[in-house]
Amino acid sequence: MSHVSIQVGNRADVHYLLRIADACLILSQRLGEWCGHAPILEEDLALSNMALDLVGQARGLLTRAGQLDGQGFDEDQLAFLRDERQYFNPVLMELPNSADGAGRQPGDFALTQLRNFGVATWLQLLWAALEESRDVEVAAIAAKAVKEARYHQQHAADWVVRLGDGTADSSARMQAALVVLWPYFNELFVDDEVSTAAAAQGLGPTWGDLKSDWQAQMDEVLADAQLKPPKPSAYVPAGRLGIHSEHLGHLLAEMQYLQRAYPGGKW
Amino acid sequence: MSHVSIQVGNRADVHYLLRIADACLILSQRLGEWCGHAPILEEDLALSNMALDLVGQARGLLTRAGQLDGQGFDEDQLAFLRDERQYFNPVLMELPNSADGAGRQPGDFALTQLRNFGVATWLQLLWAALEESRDVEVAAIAAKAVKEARYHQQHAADWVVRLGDGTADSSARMQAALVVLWPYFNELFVDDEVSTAAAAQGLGPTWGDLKSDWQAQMDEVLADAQLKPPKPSAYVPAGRLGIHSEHLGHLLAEMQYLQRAYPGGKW
Amino acid sequence: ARKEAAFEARIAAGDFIEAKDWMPEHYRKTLVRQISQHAHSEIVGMLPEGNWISRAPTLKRKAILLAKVQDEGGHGLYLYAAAETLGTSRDQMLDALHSGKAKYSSIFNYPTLTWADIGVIGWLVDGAAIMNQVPLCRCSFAPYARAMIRVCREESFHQRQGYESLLVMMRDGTEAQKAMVQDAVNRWWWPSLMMFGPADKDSSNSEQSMRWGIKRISNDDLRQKFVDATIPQAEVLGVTVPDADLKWNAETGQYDFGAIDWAEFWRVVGGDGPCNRERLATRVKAWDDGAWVREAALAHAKKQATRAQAA
Amino acid sequence: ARKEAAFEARIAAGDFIEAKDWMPEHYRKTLVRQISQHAHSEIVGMLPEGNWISRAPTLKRKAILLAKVQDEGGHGLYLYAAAETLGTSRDQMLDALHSGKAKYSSIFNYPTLTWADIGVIGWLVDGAAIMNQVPLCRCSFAPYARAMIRVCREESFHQRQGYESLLVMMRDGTEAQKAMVQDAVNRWWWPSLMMFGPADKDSSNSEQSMRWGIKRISNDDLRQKFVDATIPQAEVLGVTVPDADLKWNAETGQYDFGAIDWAEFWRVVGGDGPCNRERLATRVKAWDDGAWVREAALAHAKKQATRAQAA
Repeated sequence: MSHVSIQVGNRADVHYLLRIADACLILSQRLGEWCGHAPILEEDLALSNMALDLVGQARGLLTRAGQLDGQGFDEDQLAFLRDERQYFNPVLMELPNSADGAGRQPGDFALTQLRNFGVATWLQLLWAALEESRDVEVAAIAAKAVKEARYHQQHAADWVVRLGDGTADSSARMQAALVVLWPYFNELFVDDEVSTAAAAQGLGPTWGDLKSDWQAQMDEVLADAQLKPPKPSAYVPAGRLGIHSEHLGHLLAEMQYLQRAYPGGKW
Repeated sequence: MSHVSIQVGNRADVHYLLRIADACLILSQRLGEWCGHAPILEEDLALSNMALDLVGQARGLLTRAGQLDGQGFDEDQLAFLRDERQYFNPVLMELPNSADGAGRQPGDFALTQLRNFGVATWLQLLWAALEESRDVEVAAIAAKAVKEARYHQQHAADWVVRLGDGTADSSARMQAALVVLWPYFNELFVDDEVSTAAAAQGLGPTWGDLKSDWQAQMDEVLADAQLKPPKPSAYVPAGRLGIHSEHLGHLLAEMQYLQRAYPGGKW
Repeated sequence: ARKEAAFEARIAAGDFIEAKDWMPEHYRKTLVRQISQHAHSEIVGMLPEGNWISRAPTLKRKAILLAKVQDEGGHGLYLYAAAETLGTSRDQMLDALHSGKAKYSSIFNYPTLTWADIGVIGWLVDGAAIMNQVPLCRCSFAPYARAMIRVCREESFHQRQGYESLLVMMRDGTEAQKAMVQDAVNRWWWPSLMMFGPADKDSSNSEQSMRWGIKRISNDDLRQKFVDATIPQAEVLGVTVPDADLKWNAETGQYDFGAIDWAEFWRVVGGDGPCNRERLATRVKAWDDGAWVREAALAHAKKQATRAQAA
Repeated sequence: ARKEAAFEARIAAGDFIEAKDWMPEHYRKTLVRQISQHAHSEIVGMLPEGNWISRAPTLKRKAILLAKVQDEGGHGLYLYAAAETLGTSRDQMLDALHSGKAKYSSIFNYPTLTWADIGVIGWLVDGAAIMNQVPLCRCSFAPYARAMIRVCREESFHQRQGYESLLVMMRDGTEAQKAMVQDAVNRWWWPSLMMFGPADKDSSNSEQSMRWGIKRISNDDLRQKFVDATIPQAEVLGVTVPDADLKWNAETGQYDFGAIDWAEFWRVVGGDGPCNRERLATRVKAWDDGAWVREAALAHAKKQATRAQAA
């Protein structure tokens, strides 16, 4: 495998799939940071397990995106050899595990679980819709992934409720995490030509299609957790256009290091 | 500039100089992390300034080491294209700015100043000795650097005393930092064939030559700071042999990223 | 009122006001607001650049960046000092920053995504800052004017360094590097134009400031000057700016340029930019986490004073 | 004493002891110490491997590593559960770990410096662990024996995966990769041999444990078995082990090998290894930083219980 940076083409279906694949990949990277640092051993397991499921989902979609892109890129080239501006995950996924951006480990468990809940709720709806994709490979990936996402959603929901309706301290931490993450959720549902084209060709739903169900499930759990949704924010991140936060570059420097430093390596 | 990893040869003089150059380079990298995160603006300036001085010292020595190595490596190839096991700084320099290894920013100011004091005391003695080096290039670098190191030492000593003899809290933090760093200071003074060869050829002092002066200056400031030297530790790190802590790899992944990701780039 | 008239006369005569001189309360407040905002911008501005210190691609570029960020901290220091001559304290000013009452330049609410951003910030952002600041060297309040003379000299140096680093990449770099530079220009161009503030017709504070000699040239005039100075530099560099409406107007001898997205401007100024929350949170965290250090320094100084008295 | 005699008779007859059965206090204590130490090793062992999750070189390797580390956490879970059948609690055991009273395997006080370390840990460290643990599948205490059967099955899988990843690098990799593998073997070889514990003549706990059927094979015998099994694998791989004295002994049908640096062994066991302080500090920090989470979970469970009662 060469080590030189690659660039994907402009096909809407490729970008649509990469937006999902990168969401899984980058969140997986963040969750892996918890390994060995969680508040209880069961969560070391659960967070690693979720990271593992997300890597699996990313692999399937990256492979499929590479096929559609037609330049012969495999999952690893796509995962490790793009430049930052060619990653298309929503910014939400790349935010550090703690709100103030400081501290790789252990991070803020409240923010981690709340993000997991928001993302798993979104992915669970998305995978369910993708099961109907005209692209049979995507549909097959979705059929497996939807079960994983349901489990992730349930697990994270339990924590959101437990912490939101736990002690005064835990509730305050959850509410603070909600304020931090709220504007980043915006990005999940913003449509553009990529998602409308995908919908038109039967590849998958528009992002906007998932919004009302997501909102309903979110509202229900936040209510159970006694958390108040903050006021809407006018900030809409543009990670799906490759415009990220300052955090992604640091994450990629680590993630890509071996591929970059050992050109031609076999692993 | 090519992007493939390089390896220096086995000349003792090259290794001797790289051990010093890498010490400056890696500590500079750590100090740069404080920029914008210090407890007072004056320290944002002071820590950046010290980082800058250390980069300058590293550049001079890397260039000289590259000449002696004779493979045509320049300062940037040596700084950015070696693999981890080819960096020869004492482990002390690569430790994160906070004792528990977590949290890039802002880090532990007590540990940062105590390390700065220990290192500047060592460098100030080392540069003074290197002014007498038979290698005129090294002597010239040392003549400039010794003034910088004296200033760094004084500045850090002021903080060690201020914090050690400040509040009960600051004193406890300094004492905790001292316990953490103590075993890592060991490595500064361990001789082997590299340093004895350097001394024999008049390149510079053995590491052990500097120990008693270092200890005396350290003891004096620790006494002023009302800090108690911990019991000696039997652990002797071996960073100078390229055996590092788990922290250096992460630091290098960031530091080398652009050189690795943009092969052939001109900067 | 007699004092006020005398003051106005001095201003009208082009006199400089010193800190010890009498001045109207509103003049004082306007200056404190502007100087502290400027100081805050310098220290918040250390963050987007500081983000690349660990990843600078060569040791020379790392040294230049460290020196630059240090200069910015230095600007912060003497701007705070200039504001202090007006009877406020650095702690009060920082308090206003941390509580969200005081502003800093909105440009720093954009992220630095690639190394080319560092060069482009030097070229465009420092370039726009200089354009704004050069007239301040003739500001009616002398301590501010003196500080600005030093700031402008250093900023010009930074601007040239930023431009030079881009030139190296565009002339001698790889295709990937050139693309990186163009991408950075695309992202920073419009925010740089916004640095001159709202259009003159929407600028509330400008008129009084002009009359008092705090501000010497209007926002729109400065913006036009900036565009006219910068486009030829872009051409030398071999980059384009992301404005389809940009063209040379032979009649006016200036560049016409497209409409600024004022909705974005007000959104980011209002708190909903990409990095607003994080920049402030970072500064607050640095301050809060450093409280024990400041307390210890004070405690030690007191102990020393007591010992000196006892001796 | 009659109970003790009956117990000894059961052990002698090769019977398995269940948690509900009577057992001598010293037998119970020995098992709690050994099983909890084993559990602690699993969770501390997640750290050196976890260190490479973010940098795994391919997605497949990342997935394998995540799965492996997760398995180790799982081993920790059911080993803690096995120890709990002996009347201790997980919190008590963790307390002993965090306060430094309980030990964990000293091998995890060495750092993982390169990616090849991950493969070598799978091959040598898991290999040595399996050699130690297979006899424990016949341990006289049944819950521990059952746990070890599952642990050994998964460890064998990890060992093969580790070896396979090294094989790929040695067969198909670049020179730089091959050098990385050899370097990792050089660093992990001796610490792996130390995993079998002190030489039999210096092993204080062994004799009683052998008699009770907790331990079935001596340290030195296990170490020899490990060397004999591993050297042929090294040859297939194309790496050497850093032991000038290693050679095949046709007479004994075993490999003779060089002297172990017991001073290093005792130094690292005694706390002065490269990572001792950090490993423990990391675990303590994770536990302390997570206190609020555990408290919240408890508080929520109580609220739920109260509500259920009220309903």
